[in-house]
Amino acid sequence: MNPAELLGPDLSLAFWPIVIGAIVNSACAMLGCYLVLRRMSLLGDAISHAVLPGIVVAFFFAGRNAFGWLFVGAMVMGLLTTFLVEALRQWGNVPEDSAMGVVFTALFSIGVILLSNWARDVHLDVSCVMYGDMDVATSIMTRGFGFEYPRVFPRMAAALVAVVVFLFLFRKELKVAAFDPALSTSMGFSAGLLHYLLMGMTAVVSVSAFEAIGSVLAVAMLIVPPATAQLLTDRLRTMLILSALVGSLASLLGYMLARHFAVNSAGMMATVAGLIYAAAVLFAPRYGWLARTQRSLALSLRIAGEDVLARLYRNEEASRRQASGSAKTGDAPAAAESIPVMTSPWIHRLARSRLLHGGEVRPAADGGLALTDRGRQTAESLVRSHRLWEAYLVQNFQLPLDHLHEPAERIEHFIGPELQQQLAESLPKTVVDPHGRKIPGSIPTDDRETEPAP
Amino acid sequence: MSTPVSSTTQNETSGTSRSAPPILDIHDVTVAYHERPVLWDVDITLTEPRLVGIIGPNGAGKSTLIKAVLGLVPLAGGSVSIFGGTAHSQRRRIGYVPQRESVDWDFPVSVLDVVLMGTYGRLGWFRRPRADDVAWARECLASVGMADYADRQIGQLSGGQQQRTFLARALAQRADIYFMDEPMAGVDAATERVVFSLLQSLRKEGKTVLVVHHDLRTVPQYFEHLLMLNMRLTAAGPTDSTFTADNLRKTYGGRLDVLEAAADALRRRQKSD
Amino acid sequence: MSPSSSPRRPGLPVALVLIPATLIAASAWLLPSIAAYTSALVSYNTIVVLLGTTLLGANAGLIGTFTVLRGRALLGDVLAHASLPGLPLAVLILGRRSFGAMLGGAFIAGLAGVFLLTLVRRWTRTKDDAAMGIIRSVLFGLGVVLISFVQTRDVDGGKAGFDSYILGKTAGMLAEHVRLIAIVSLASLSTIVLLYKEFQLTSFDSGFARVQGWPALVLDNLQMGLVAVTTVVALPAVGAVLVTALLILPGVTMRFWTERLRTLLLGSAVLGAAIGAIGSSASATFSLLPAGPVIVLVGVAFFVFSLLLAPRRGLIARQIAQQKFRRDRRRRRLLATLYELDEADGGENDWHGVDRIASRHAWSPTELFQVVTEVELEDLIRRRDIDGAGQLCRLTTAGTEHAATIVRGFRLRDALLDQYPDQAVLVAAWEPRDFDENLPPEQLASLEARLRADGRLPAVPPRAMPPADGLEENRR
Amino acid sequence: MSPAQLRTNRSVQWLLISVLTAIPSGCSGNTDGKTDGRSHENAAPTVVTPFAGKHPIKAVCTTGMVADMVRQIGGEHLAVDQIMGEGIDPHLFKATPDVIARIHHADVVFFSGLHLEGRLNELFVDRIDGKPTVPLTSSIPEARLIGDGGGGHDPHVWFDVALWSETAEAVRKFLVAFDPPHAADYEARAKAYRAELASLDTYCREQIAATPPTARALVTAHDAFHYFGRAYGIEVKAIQGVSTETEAGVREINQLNEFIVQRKIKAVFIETSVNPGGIEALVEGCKQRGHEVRIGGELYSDSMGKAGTPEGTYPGMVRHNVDTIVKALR
Repeated sequence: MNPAELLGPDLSLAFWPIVIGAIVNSACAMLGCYLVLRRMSLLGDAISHAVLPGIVVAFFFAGRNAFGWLFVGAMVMGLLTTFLVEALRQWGNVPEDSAMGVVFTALFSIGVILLSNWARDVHLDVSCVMYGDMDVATSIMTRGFGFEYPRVFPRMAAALVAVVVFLFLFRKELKVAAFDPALSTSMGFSAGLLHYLLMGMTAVVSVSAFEAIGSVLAVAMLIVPPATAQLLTDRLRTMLILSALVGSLASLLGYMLARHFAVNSAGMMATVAGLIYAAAVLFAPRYGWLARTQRSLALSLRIAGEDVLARLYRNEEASRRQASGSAKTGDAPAAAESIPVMTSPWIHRLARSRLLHGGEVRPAADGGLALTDRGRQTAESLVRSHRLWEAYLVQNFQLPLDHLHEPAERIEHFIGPELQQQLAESLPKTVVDPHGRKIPGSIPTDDRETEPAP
Repeated sequence: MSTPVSSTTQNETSGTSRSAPPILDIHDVTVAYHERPVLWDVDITLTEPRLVGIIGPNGAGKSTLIKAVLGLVPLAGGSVSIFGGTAHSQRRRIGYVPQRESVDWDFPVSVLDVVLMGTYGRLGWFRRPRADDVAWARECLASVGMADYADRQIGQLSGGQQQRTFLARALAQRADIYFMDEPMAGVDAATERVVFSLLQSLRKEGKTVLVVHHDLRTVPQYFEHLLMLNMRLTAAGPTDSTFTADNLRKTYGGRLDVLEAAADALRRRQKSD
Repeated sequence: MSPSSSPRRPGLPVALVLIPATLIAASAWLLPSIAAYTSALVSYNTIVVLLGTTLLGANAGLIGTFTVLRGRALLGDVLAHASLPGLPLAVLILGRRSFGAMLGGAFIAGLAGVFLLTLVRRWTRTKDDAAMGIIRSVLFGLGVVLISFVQTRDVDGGKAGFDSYILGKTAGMLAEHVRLIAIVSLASLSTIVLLYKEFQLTSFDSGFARVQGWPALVLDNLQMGLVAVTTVVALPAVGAVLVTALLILPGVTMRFWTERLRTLLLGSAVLGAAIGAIGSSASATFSLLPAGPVIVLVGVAFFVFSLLLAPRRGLIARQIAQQKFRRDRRRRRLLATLYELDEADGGENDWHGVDRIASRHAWSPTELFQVVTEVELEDLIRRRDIDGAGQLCRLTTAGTEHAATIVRGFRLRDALLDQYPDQAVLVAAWEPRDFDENLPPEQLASLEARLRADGRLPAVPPRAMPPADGLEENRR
Repeated sequence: MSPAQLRTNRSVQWLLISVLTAIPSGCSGNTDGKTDGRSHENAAPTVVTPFAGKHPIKAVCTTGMVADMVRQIGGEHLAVDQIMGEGIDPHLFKATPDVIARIHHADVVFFSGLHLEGRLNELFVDRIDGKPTVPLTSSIPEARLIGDGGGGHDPHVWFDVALWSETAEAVRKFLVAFDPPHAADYEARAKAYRAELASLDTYCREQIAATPPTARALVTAHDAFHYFGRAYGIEVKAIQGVSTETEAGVREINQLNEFIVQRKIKAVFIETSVNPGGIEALVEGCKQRGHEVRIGGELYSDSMGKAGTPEGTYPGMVRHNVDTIVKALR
């Protein structure tokens, strides 16, 4: 029984490529996190070239179909590459990327020379012997334990399990070694050994991935998902999980698109991974470009709206004072200038419509706007913050009067209820702001979420 | 919360007419890295050549301020003008001493090559430094006591010597205003003395020098004007009136170790005058 | 290593480099006549390959130096893979397979790679090597997709084997390839000669460069553009692996030999040319030696040789320097201990047990034997075997003087550190006679006065200044 | 991390490594568990269950040569679906999901065999879903194959027309067993097609014989024409080996130049689906030595011409190759 059949005739063919793709992609993606963090992202690329001599030698000693030996030959070369790169880096203090370049070009050249000498008449096409193709590899089926599955499935599953176990077992040490090798050595275990283990694991997994999904996709999976995850999070643990998810998503989407456009699925998965990375660059919640612009837009909208409310409140206050005959001119009309984020006319129109919609203002008789009760409450708390801050400035910084308004105007948007509380406590007896205007006493139950003071 | 403070005391401005543009005018500068505000509404105006110390706790944005003024870091808000123009338009008159860690000291260049880089700004495209540029570079090297290290690869220098090389490079720029990012961090006493005497001579030649400094003990002795920074300008003005315990507390918050250092600096100053 | 910067007549170095280069490049056009002239000695193909690989080696060595220094050594390999989608695209657009169109496609894809790389570097927090990795693998994946797409379309002139089609084999190099490489070499050489100081500054300290008003990003892109041009032009001639190798090997190898950027650039160009020439002639003389890989291995041979044997930066040189430093320290320790033992016994030289000294400093027997024989050869001590196990040794008069200066140096340093603790960094590496040269006179006098007061100042006759210790050169 | 913990970790580390290395070498491309009684890798299926599905039989063929053979013998009873189109090199063929689907849904797969189709070969040989797969080269006695000094056989059998007509036997035998009702048709069509190939073989032999003996040499970029040389008595030289990874030395190019100039060979040849790989360099090299040699034309090596054109069929392709060679070398 082939589990794929459960999906019905046309989807059954899609089951195994996606599953195996997801498995191998996540194994490579998780290992790739450490490579990217240690600035050795191109190691996968180096290994994909360096395995040639291993294959040629294994081919001539073990013959064509002793496939296991070709795999061992390739893996030996992978391990040799990581060892040589590390040796050059430590003893020859050659920078990492140059060391990788020297090592893999040298090994590849040795491979070509051997191939050109021994294999002139032999039909050994390395690109198809070693670098499997996703579509083909996942459809070579075998039967075991009562149901059919692709021959590469057990090996790839084992590779994934090994990676997960390895990363889990050494998560502390790997984390420290990745970020601060000196510290890890001082803590009693040698970063060197761990580094070799990690590189060895990378060599083994990438070589087995070459055979299953081809070097094109394997190398991509060692770099692109980790880089994408790095954009989305700062914590290593989430980075590993996200990286595996991106790898699996690339497998799913990539295969579907490849089926639709009848193109090579390994190549499409790599391309899709690239698109996911681009999407992360644009839409990442914190560092994404879109998120940043969206957030500053929202900020300026809120500030513009609050300025309108404050002005309306002051106008009401002024008219009330005129009625009671004690007009005071000190409080200059609030300048429309708000925090230098995005200040433009359409912001104000937008802000005004939001206020109308939010029920904080209502159209007044003379075509302007007037505060609703809720609006008045917000405005009152705003003006209270403003005046408390001005009082605080005077008390602590002995600033001349004309220096008070502008900074307070800016700060008022960011003073939440608790800060207002603290300000009030630090100015116990003041009820009137430096300009002699009454500080609105009541502390409204403000629904504005607390704004972090700058 | 900006407190625009003009470094000139009230009577001075009335004396000179305000025709010449201020040497340095930082207006409402705000810098934010990934939504974390690093500098908030900083206002600084320098109209007279001054030896200015920029102090404040770690992460206060001291070197960010310099980088923002020089245009190396994007401003989230506000504006900067040097001698009335932008940093780029006045680039010939600006000297810069970056932090030592910002450079790969294994790079294959000699000490003289590094100092010569200071003259590149005036040379313009394609033209190579000429004999008189080399002579000027050697002169700058001599003024920092590094004359006989000219041909040594920079990787073989000690921390202090590397710092002096950067200093000589800034001198080679023949600038009118210098921005120095912790020139005296982690250097030996001899180098610190050389740097200080250099600052003095620059000041005598009527140049303005802004120095990010971390060692509070030497602040009163080194600088005549202070900018105290902690994400916002907590205090600014002549050292005598600004370097007060109250301002320090406001700038450094309650951290004891820093206050101790400041306290003994104050005691030493009271003893000397 | 290089002579101190000679008075700089701007014209000379430019002429020195440009004229021979133009001659070599011009020879690409004179190929037919050169071949005719030398066809008796060497076949035409050998000359083509020889000239092509020499020019490519020089050019790749030259611009490769900057990519190695900037930590982008694998840029060549990245751009070679990134140019793959250009091939099927060109064939799709053109409708048939034409070599020129594919080269154009590869070039545009390569430049697109450089552009994307700059975009990623500027707008994201992804580091350089990961950014290059992404560009390489995503564009290569796209290339494979397009190839498998073209396979199903009916395009005449064959559709498969794209990736092998653009990756030329060095032995099959054509005069046309050599001319292309010559043009690119001349262009990149003159760019680097003209913009030498700009590239030097932006590579070393891009912050400072931007403050001086230089468009650091533009210069950076220009550098990467040169690599893209060289890679794409060389791909059909020699293939991706040889280009990558020639971009890295000369720069990395020369770095072992020089500390100057100018010598490094010139050396890399010359070494690159030499690697190309030697490799291709080897492939021409010995049988079954593919040209490309042989050139790479010749380059690697140079690299390994320099890695081991280069003076100062080479592995062996550094080991020797370390050994020498340790030996000198032991030598000084021995003399100082003997002097202090004499001082304790009231000042005249008498015999002291060698093993006691060794145990005091925890030296192994071999270390002890080595330092004692060395010092004895310098006629600074006398040795006498006593019938039981063990030996005695005694300072000679010359030995005493020499030891006095060493001990004086130690004690001055200790005194200095007591008074000025923060001087430690500078003083730690000073030799005994540095104190006399570098310390301000009044400071030296006060230290000596303090030592004389508690009777620990060794009497040092003025003329007996010890020979400069060998470690002058790399004193940190 | 106390040292004790370190030791346990270390032992776990070695356990991990050994597990990982053991897995791959365990299972290699084995052929046990096959249902169709295949003796060795390149053998034809001996146990064939007669076709019960709806005619025409859906037959997937890999290269153009295979498809042409199967069309000729199968006639209208088979719907032939050729997955490697014109101009595609079987070694560098990039599979796609729909190719895999076509293979999966086909009733029978005919492929060339001897590893010409790379990894697809493994897919056909190791099928476990009961669908028959027929390697055409299975009916050629091993003695007549070139190669296997240890590196496997040279799969380019179709250059020797007589040898390639042997593969008709494999197709006929299978179809007769697989679709007994139309056995007579298949027998007749096979006999007719083999006759046509026989006359084609003599035609090639005569044409090549007509070329001047000294200049009778075929110089190409890739070493794929051994069977052609052996069958029709023409010397075969190539710049680099069969696989695209191999690379020639400059000395080999010079030796080939020497060979062409001395033997006064008038033309060298490039292949449709593969990189010219130094052939142009040979032409330039000889020109310098005063011997005018030109590129005699494009030979079809691993793939055939565009469908519908004479070169789109196997006889057309062979005739094109022979005519190009003879015209250029005369």
